[in-house]
Order: sequence, then structure tokens, then C-alpha cells
Amino acid sequence: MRAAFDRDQEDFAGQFRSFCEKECPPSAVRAAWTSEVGFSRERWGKLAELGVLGIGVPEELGGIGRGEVELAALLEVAGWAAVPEPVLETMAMAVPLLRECASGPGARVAREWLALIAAGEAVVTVGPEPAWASGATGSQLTTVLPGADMVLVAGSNGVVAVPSEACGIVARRALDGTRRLAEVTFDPAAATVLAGPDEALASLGKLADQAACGSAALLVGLSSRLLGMAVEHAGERRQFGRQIGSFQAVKHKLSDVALRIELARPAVWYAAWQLANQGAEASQAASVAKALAAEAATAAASASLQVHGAIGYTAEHDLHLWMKRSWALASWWGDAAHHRSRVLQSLIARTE
Amino acid sequence: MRAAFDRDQEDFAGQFRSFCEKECPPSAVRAAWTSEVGFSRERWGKLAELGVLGIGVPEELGGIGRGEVELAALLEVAGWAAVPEPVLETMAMAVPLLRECASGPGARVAREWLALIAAGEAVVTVGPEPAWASGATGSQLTTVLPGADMVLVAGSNGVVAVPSEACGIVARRALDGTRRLAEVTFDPAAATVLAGPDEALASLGKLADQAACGSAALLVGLSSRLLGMAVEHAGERRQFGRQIGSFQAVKHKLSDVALRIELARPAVWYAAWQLANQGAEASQAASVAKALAAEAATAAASASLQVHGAIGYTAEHDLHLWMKRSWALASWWGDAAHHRSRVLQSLIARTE
Amino acid sequence: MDIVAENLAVCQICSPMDFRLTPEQESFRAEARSWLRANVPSAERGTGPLPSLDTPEGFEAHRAWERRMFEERWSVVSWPRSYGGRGAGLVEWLVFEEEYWDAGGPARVGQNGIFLLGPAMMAFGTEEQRNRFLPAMASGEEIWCQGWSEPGAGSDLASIRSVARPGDPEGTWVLNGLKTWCSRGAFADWLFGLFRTDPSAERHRGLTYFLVPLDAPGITVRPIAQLDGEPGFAEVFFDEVEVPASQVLGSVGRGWEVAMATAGSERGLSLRSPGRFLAAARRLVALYEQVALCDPARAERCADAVARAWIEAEAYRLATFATAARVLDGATVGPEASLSKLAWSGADLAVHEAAIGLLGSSAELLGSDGTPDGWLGGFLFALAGPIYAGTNEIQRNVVAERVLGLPRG
Amino acid sequence: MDIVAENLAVCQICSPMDFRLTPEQESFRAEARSWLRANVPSAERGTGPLPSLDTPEGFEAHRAWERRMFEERWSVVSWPRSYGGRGAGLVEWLVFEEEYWDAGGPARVGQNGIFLLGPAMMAFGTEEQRNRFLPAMASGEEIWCQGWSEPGAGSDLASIRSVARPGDPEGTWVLNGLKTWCSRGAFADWLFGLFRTDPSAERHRGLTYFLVPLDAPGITVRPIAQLDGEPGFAEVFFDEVEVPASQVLGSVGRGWEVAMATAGSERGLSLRSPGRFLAAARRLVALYEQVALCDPARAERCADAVARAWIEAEAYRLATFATAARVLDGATVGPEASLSKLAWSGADLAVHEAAIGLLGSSAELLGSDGTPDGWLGGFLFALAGPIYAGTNEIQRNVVAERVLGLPRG
Repeated sequence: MRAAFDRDQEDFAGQFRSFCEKECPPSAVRAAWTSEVGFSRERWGKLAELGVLGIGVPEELGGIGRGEVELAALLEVAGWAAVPEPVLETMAMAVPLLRECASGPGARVAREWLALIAAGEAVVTVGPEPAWASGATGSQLTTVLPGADMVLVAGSNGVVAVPSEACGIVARRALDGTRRLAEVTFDPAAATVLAGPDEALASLGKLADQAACGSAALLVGLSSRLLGMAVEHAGERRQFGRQIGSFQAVKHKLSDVALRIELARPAVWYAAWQLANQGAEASQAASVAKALAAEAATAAASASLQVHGAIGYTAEHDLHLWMKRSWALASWWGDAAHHRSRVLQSLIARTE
Repeated sequence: MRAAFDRDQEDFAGQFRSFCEKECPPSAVRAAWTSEVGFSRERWGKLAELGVLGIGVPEELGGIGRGEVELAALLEVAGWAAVPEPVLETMAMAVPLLRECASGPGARVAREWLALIAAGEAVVTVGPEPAWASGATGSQLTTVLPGADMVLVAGSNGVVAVPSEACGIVARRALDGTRRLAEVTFDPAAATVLAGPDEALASLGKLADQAACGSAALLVGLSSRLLGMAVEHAGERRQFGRQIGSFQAVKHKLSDVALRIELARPAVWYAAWQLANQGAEASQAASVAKALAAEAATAAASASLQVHGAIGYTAEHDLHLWMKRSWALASWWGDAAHHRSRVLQSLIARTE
Repeated sequence: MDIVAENLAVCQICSPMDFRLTPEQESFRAEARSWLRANVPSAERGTGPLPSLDTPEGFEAHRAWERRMFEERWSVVSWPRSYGGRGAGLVEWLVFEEEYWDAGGPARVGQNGIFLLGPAMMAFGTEEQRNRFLPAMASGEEIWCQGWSEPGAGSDLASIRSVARPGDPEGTWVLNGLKTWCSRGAFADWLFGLFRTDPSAERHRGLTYFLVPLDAPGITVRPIAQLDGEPGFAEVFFDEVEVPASQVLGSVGRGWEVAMATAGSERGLSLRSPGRFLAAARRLVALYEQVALCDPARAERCADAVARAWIEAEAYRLATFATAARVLDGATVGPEASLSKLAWSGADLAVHEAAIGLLGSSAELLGSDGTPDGWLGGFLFALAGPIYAGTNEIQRNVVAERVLGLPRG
Repeated sequence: MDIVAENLAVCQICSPMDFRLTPEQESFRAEARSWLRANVPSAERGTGPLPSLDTPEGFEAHRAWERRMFEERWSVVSWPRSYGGRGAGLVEWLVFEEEYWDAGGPARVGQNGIFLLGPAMMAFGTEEQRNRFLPAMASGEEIWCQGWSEPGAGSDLASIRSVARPGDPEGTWVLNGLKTWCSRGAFADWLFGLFRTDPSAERHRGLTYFLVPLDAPGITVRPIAQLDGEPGFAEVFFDEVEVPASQVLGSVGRGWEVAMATAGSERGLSLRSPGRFLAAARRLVALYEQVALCDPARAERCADAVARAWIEAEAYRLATFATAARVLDGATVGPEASLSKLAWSGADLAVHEAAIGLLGSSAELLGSDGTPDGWLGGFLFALAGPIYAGTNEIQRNVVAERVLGLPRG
């Protein structure tokens, strides 16, 4: 029993963090908002060089061949830095899905794209988000379509790979300028079948778990940065002749957020470990993690905005870059209430 | 449009409050806990003399002939004082039910008991609590059975009056020593039918509304006393060289409670006014009132306990007398979640 | 039989509790409803919705709507007829607001002037000032922005450092300093705000309330983009701005009292009428019904939040009517206004958070014009509620110290 | 290809993340489970449940249970074998706790001694003291109560006014004063607590940690009834109580350091293991399933609260394992212990409030013996969580100032 990263994992995460501090400061996140595709192809290449993109790609395909635990460590850092690149879609969703399809009917294509991802030469997205996540009035959406090279479409009929140029894309802009959403249609003739209907259902379930766990890891990172910004501001801003961080209302608000984060983080680790080890509790653990992380992020955004006051309400301050990403990821592929309900269902099923 | 009591109503409530300060101090509430029936027959008589018990009884039967608005004003005071007598059961539930039956098949009996109530010579309770209120694992319960002279049993088959001595009573003690609960069975032969099945269904609905509105009024009073105790303690108790009421954590906790109370009180008035005027929104308004008042009381109990610290956790301090009554009434005849769900249902029904 | 019963019989001075409108109030409601339903900009009639009032074209479109309302005396119903109002009472004003928002009326671009400066000017202004400013304010001809906050004076409003020194000729003033978070500041015509006229005085003493045209020489307006990306507020720089004596509101050095009366309006009854939140809560219930049809599981998960939010809005409505009754009985709204601010800002957040939950991840989508509209726009706006008009932390302090009587410190 | 990939290949110093128990830990779990299932007082075997430990007969029944556990070395598994333990590691202790509560083990009447005084004595006690006190503590032969609080020193523990002055013969002490909220004080055998030995020193200086038998001359114990009506704590009056030098724990005047080590245990890992809350959360899910059968609408209304509560307990379990890993890596548990206290007190309340919601108004019923039992008893106990062992307000201050680094004041 050891509920902690090992030194390698810590070191890798530390290096990625240093990378982000240098290559992805808030100004870079801001630049991505107004860029053509919402992220930087150049930084994508650097992420590959660092080994980040290949973390889950098998070694023989040019990757590092590690699993969800290492991924969780990296995604927390990516959240902390609000990295605009589609790491959730490509690293946490496409890579595991392609890995699973690497021995199926579309093995050749799957392996090819895994290698391209590890090399930083491909951006792969997965969609559409299932109806239970997008809400009844929303259409089914896919992220980062304009910048993706390929779309994996996972439905109950199978998993297919479609080159972006063969997709019909209706772009929808989101509140977070780096989230480029789209409604997607495609010509079946242009699609490569990676898995048939039988395997697809299992894949879809795993995909949802990966999405939940991956977004939870990002949310923990986002939350800790939101908290850090609030702590910093509270130590600097003075009102009534005192630092506002010396007021108990501010202290207690922020310590509650710290608690939510400290509870969510080990839950993400456990979910990642379960996924990596195909544990019986993988789905449940992923939902626990997402429920906790989404709540932590919502609380962190709310507290941090309130502590910043009007300056936090501007688009000039960096806070909104983290806040808007948090709101989006908190409900993407299932909000906290959905995942709590899923946890309860699985607890009941277990006792039956 | 006037969302306020008139001067008469204010005066009557003020007189009742003076009465309670004199006749029902905390020591009297405490004495009721260990008394045989959980309340004082002597004070019951005095409540009748003051006109409180007869507030809703028609003038020709010795009452004052007023309605739910005046009742709400009095019940808030009763809650404030934690009056141990069964004012909810007799004044808010039995009297309106008997009033409705005063022209039905059991008119004679109904009128007789109304007169006895106004004269302070009868304690009447109503039961059993319906299954949706008592919870799935609980048996259906009636309050104050040991001290009641008569039980009104309202079910879908009709409303009947049963003298207590003809009831089979299994007494169940509750956390609040003044709440004497019982499971009741009775011999139909000993029962007087006050309303047949046709009228009974409507009566049962109205009874639930009266119970919700009445308990909400009591809860507003209980809450305001709980808040008052906390404010007093916070102004006296010193820690770290300061009154604890000067700490922002205490201030904000108590101001949130104050807000909950200020929002619940006018909702109780509106529900009472709707009931008095047989308004179309009576049921919905009663549920709004109960949902708000139950939440206010729960928040008030929690905040007041926390502000008192260990002393509030003792049975020696008076706080628990109010706290336990609040917990009980918050779920009696429907908790906040039940009433919120009822509100939503009625909103939807209205738009259909 | 008893003294109380006797009392009840003899005393009839006050009118009894009654939640119905009087026949006059009902006919006022009917008139307002009928006018609003026929005139509010709407998609059906091809007259709406108006573009965001934080864009140049939206600002002018909203100004035109203010003028339209003013022409038929619906812009400031509670003001005296001489300034363009109808002299309506408090209850009538609340009723008008219910109808306005229920009809889908647009945000009021003139609200800072109408609801904050207007009442202060009626209380403290000279007759010349009232005649000069109020009708133009009510008609949208002159849109006002507020100049309260400064970089070092947000929640701590008394820390104001912008100054006004006596100018030449005598009686005139010269303003220097910086105001920030001036809502509507990007496009407004005038600004009202506090400046320190006695540099030796501390905190809330020695301040004076000024009225300043934003096109005066020496003024620079820097729009600031809000969370929705639009310049909803601005920084206003004052560099040797000359202001005549006629543009001082109230006495020199007594600006704090004038401002506090205004702040009371903002937090209290007049800025955020319940009608706005009730209308949003009704739309929330309709959204819930839509979602229940196509995604019943999600609707079920959100049901309690929807009910809670509607109840918060309804409770605020009822509590406001109770406050109105106290005011009509002669009471003034004091620190209880802070309770009101906590209530409406909480209700607004509850309604919009519930809607965001119902919408799921599609809540993040921008409108067709690339800006947040509908529920998302409303959510962003609701987030500002606990911050502006005195943060909710300040309001809780006020409630604790001045309503509950807890010790300061 | 890149430096990181290389690093991953060469560095294998730490063992990888793994949430499985080792085979040794699994067999420890199996042994504990099997013994507990066979021995925990139970209704089925006619040996339980034990009466409330705050009644005289319940206290003795719980003491007997402590002795039974001690006989088989299950009373203090993490203590050295020489004091009656098994020398089990931190993870094993957590596993034992999960099994203990899952088996329905009774509340630990000796917990104040075992979990608060025990660790302090191992760190600060002399060998004589450890041999004299620890085995008797572990076996339940001597039950300890704590003597921290005083009427004027609750959250503000450093305000202690009870005093100890040098006695005759030299090295002995004479105690005077009043301690309150002494949990288990009504029936306990010994008390540990702080007394001021240097009257001129202020706050947390000049305090000394004493061990006092409650039958010593000059001691008066006044039981205090808790919310459940039973004397769960007591006031203890000290009137010229003589104490030998051997009953001072640690150095004279350094009692605060000894006490803080103990308070760390209370708030941190050792007092409230996750096992307790997990077991309660599992029972909550079972209750939910029962209610879902006979009142599906109520169950549906409570579903989210049930899920939330279970998740809180599970999160606390996982977070505790993460803390254990840090401790095993050589870290000490500092102010993070305050986060732990906030977590378990919150989870305990969440679980019991959800249960009370499921039970509806029947939640208020007392047990057949006229005292609150089952969920109601647990709810009342959970209510104390945010108050004792340092109020949650104090914990939030600690987190803000010492974990987040926010300014004091």
C-alpha cells in the first residue's frame, strides 16, 4: 500500500511544471484564445519532445509506455498551467482508446496514429460527448475540432477513425476561448473501423471513465492554481488598513477550498491507479474523483473570484482563464451530480 | 397589498409574548420534559383564558373567530418560547379540521369539542402523520397522545373523532422530552364520523397544509430564539482576549441565519393569508413556508450550537430545548426536501 | 372573556394583512402589462432582443428603448410627474418591475442614474439641479455611470484619494484622480462620484459629491472588459478637470451622507426589484420542464436545485413586500438593506447555477454573435452580485453589527 | 529521445503507487477480521450491543471489552509489544480500524488514554512512567479522561488558570483549579491535563503536564449531561490536590509542547481513523436501499446527500492513506492535521444528516431504553465533531495561516 507517486513520477511532473512555467505562462494561454485553432502547434511539438504526449504510447511506437498514474500526475500540472493544448482529448482519451484498438480490425491505423501522437505530429480528438453529459437541450459536441487531425468517434455501433478533412464541422465557440467545440458529421466511407459494435460498448464505458479521471486531474490542477492566485491576492490587497487575507471570512473561505482540493487529489490518484490496473472499482473511482474534483474547482473558482473582487471579474486579469476552464471541465463528460448518482448506483449494485 | 400584521394582531402577539416570558420561561419548558404528559394542564387553561386557544374557534362557540393569520402570529411566539403545550396539534390542526366538520355529519361533536378547546378543557391531537412524512422505516405516529383527550384520525376513508381512552396507544419517547409520540389503534365503534370519504380527501390535503404552515410559524419562532441565544452568548463569551462575537466567522455565520429567518417569516405570513382566504396558492405557499422555515431552523440550530461550543452541547444549558424542538418540527409533516419537491410539482402543474 | 379579544374588537387603526392588490393597483398592473407586452423589444415583432448594452450599438439601442419608455411615462414610474414619472407608490413600482421583467424587458442602461443618483438628487439636489438632470436622466438622453471605487478603495469606500481643490473663479472645483469599476463607464455621458475636498480629513469626512460630464477636458475613459469580454465598466482618469459649483450635489464636505443614501438604494429596495429574479425563476422552471422531456435523469438530479432557486426568488418577493409595508408605515430602511442585498444576490446565483446544471456542458456555448447570452450571460452577471454594491462580506458585517448588535472588531 | 524518459528508466528508488495491501498486510487484515467477527459484542451472540458507555454499567461493560481485546493484543495494535501491542505499522493500524468498525466494534472507552496520552507518553514519558501507565491504559484497567478545557479556556487553550505550586516534600506539587468538558470524566480513573506552574508566565509558557488519579483527596467530579442526556463529560474540581513528581509528564514548564504533540494526534491521524466513517457510510447506503423499497420518492430526494456522504468518507480514507504514505516517507504531520479534522468531522455530519433525512420524522424516536441510539445517537455525536479537539473555526485559521500562509490577525 503506497498512496503516493514514486520519485520518477514526481520528477517527471516537476519537469513538466518547469516546462509550463517557461513555455506556457498566462500570456501564452491568453494568446491561444485568439489563435486560429485555440492552441499552439509549436508547443504541441515541444510537449512531444518532453515525452508528455507519449506518456501512454507504447515504447515500440515511440512513446514512454506508462499508464494512467503518470498521466494523472501530468494532467494535474497541465491544469495548474491551464495548458491550452488538447491534452485531455489526445492524452487521456484518444491514446487509451487507440491502445485498446491496437490489436483489433483497425490495428494498423491505431498504431500509426499512436506513433504520430508520440511524435507530436498529430492532434486527435474524441467525440461526440454522450447525451447524458451535454444536457438535454445541447447538441452533441466534440472538442478542438478545428485543430484536430483526426476524430475518433465512439458510439454504440463501433469506434471509427475519421480524418478531420472528411468531417462536416459546425464550429461552436465556448466561453473559454481555447475550447473550440463543434458538431460533427462524417461520411462513413471515409472512416476506418477500429472496433466493432461488440467491443465498442466496453470501449465507450472505459472512455467515459478515462474522461472523468482525466478531467478530474486537470480540475485538481486548475483548483490549486485558482487557490494559489487567491492566496497571493489576499496577501497583497489591502482594505481597511489590513491585508484582506487577515480577515477570517477570507481565511475560512480559502481553507475550505484547500480542504476540497486535498480530498480530491488522492481520489484522482486512486481512480488513475484503478484504471491503470483494470481494477473492479475503476468506474466508481473515476466518478468519485470527478465528483470531488468538479466540486473543488467550482468552489475554488467561486472563492477566488470573490476574494479578488472586481479585478477578478475582468478579462484583463488572468483569473478568468482558469475560472472558465474550470467551469467547462466541471461538467464536461458528466458533472458532479451525474457522477454522484453513478457512484450510488454502483454501490447499490455491489450489495445486490 | 399589505404584507404585515395589523396593530391588533401585533398587540395580541405582544401580549402572548409577555405571557410566555412570565408563564413559560426555560425552566417551565424543562419541567415539562419530566412531567407526566409532557406539558402543563394548568398553563393550557391559562392559554385559553388569554384567548390563545380560541383564536380560531368561532365566536358563538366561545372563541375569538379569527383565522390563520392571527394563528401564525401566535405560533411564532409559541416557538420563540418553546411552549411545550400541543399548540400545533390543537390550534393549527384540530381546530381548522373541526371547523370544517362543523356542518357535516359529526357537526354536534365537532362543535362541542371546539367549545371545549376554546375553554381550555380539551387537548385534541391529530394523527397519524402520513407515511410520506414519517419516513419509510418509521411507523405512523401521532403527537401528544398521552395527554390528549381526543384524537382526530384523518385518513382517506374519512375523518373520525376518537376519545383517547378508546385508543390503543403504544407510546414512543422522542429526543425532545415534550414530544410524546404514539402509535395509535382504535375501535371503530368508539369513533364518531366527522366527515365521509369524499370530504376527507380534501380535508387531509388542507390538514397537511395547515400542519406545514403551523410548523413553519413555530420554526420561525424557534429560529429567532436560537439566533438570539447565540448573539447573546457571542457578546458575553471571551476567547483570545476578545468577545467571540467580534470574530468574522461568528458574525457571518449568524448573519446568514438572520437572513434565512427574515426570508422565512414573510413566507409564513403569505401561507397563512392564503389558507385564511382559501387562496389558489395555499398548498404551494404552505410548502414554500415550511421549506424555508425548516432550513432556517436547521441552520439556526447548527450555528447556535457551534457558537455556544461545549456548553451548548450539554443538557444543562437551555439551548438544547430549542434545538431539539427545531429538529423535530423541521421534519414533522414533511421535511424541507419534501416540500420543495411539492412546490416544483405545483409549479409544473400550473403551467400545464 | 379576555382582554385580548376585547382589543381585537376595538382596534381597527391599521388595515389588515392582505396580499391582494387594490383595484387601483390591479388596473395599474393591467395597463403596464398591456403596454409592455406591446412594446418590449422582441424577436417575434422583429424589434429584439437588443444587442448587449456593453457594445456601442447595443448601448444606443438601449438608450432608444429608455426614450420610448419615457415618452409614455414608463421609464421612472415612481418619480413625480414633473420629472417624467407617474408618482406611483412603492407597491406600484414593485408591480411595474414584476411586469417589466416578466415581459422580457431589456436591462436598463440608465439604471445607475435612475436608481442610484436619482433618489439622492431628489433628497439633496437643488431645484435647478433636479430640473436640469432628472428628466434627461429618465429619458436616456444622459446616461450616468457611477464613480465610487478607486484602486485602493473598493469595499473600503472611505479610503477615497481622488481630490477636488477650489478652482478659479471661486466656487468652482478642479478634480484629479482615478475612479475605477465605473459600470457603463465606457459609453456613458456623465459620472457621479465622491472626491476629497478636505485633504486633512480622514475616512468618510471631507468628501464631496460631484456630477461630471465625461466629455469634460482632462477626462480619459479606459474601458475594461468584463468576464463576458465586453467593456461593462471603465477606469476614468481625472487630470485637472474643471467643474462648476452647480455640479456639486449636497453640501461641500458632506458627500458621504449623500452617497450613503444612494448606497442604501443600491443595496436596498430600489436597485434589484424581485421582479427580475422572479421572471428568471419562472424561465428556470420552464427550462426544467423542457429538460425533463428529453433527459429525465438530469432533470431529476437538478429538481431540488430548481425548486430551491424558485423558492429563493419567491421568498425575496414576499420579504420585499414586507419591507414595503414597513416603509409605508413610516419606517426607514436601514441596515436591513444589507439583508436584502444578500437575498437577491443569493437568489440570482441560485437561479442561474440551477440553469447551468440543467444545461450540462452545453451551457458553455456562446451565442450566435460570439458573446455569452441567455443563461450563460445571466450566470456571469449573477457572479458579480456578491461583489458589487458592497461585497457580501461587508453586508454580513453590517447585518452582524448593526442588525444583530454583535460587537465590532 | 528526451531526458524525462531516461529518468523514468533509471530511477527506481521509491516503490510505485499501489493501493493494494502487501500479502503481510492482507494476512494481518484477515486475522483481525476473523477475531473481530468472532468476538465483537453482538446481538446475534447475545453479547451486545453494549449499553451506552456514559452509563455506569455501560462504562464497565466497555472496560471489559477493552480487557478482552488487550488479552489478544488487539487493543493497541500499533504499540510496541512490551506495552501490549503488536508493533503494527501505520497502514496496518488503519486496516485494523477499518475492520474494527466494519465489524460493528463498540466505541473505545479508553480512547482518550490510548490515542491522546499514549503517544505523548511514549514521546515524553520516563521509562518508569511508560511501564507503569501504558499497559494498564491499554488493558482498560485504568481509563483516562482529558483535562484540557477550563471555563475560560476552550478554543483558547493557552488561557489556562488552574495552577500547580511546589509542595512538600520537594518535587511534589499541589494542584488547584477547575477543568471542564472532561470526556469520560464521570467514570474515569485518571486525568491528564495542563496546570500553570509559573504564575508569572503568560499564555502557553509556564504550563506543566500532570497525571492525576481521580480518587485523590481534594478532587471533586461533577458529571455533566450531554445532548443525549448521559454524563459524557464532567467538571473536575481540584482543591489542594497533592501530586508526586513521578506524575509530571515531560519537563516542568514545558507542558504546552507535550500537549501539542497530543493535540496533533487528536486532530491528525490517530483519533479518528477513516474506518469509523466508512463503516457508517456503508450502513447509510444499506439504509438508503431499505428506504428505496418502501418509500422511493423519499429515497430519491435523499439520493444525492447519500452519495455525497459516502464520497466524503471514501475521500477521507484515500486522503488518510496519502498522509500515511508521506509519514512513511519520513514527513511529519504538521498543520495538515487540521485539514484532517475538518474532513472527518464533515464526513461524519454528512453521513448522519443524510441518514436523518432518510428516516424522516421517525428519526427523533428514542431507543427502547429511552436513550438516543442508532442513527440518532450517531447524529448527536457527530454534532460534537466540529466543536471538540479544537473547534473547526480554529482549524480553519490554522489551515489558512500555517498551510496556505495567509497573514495572521
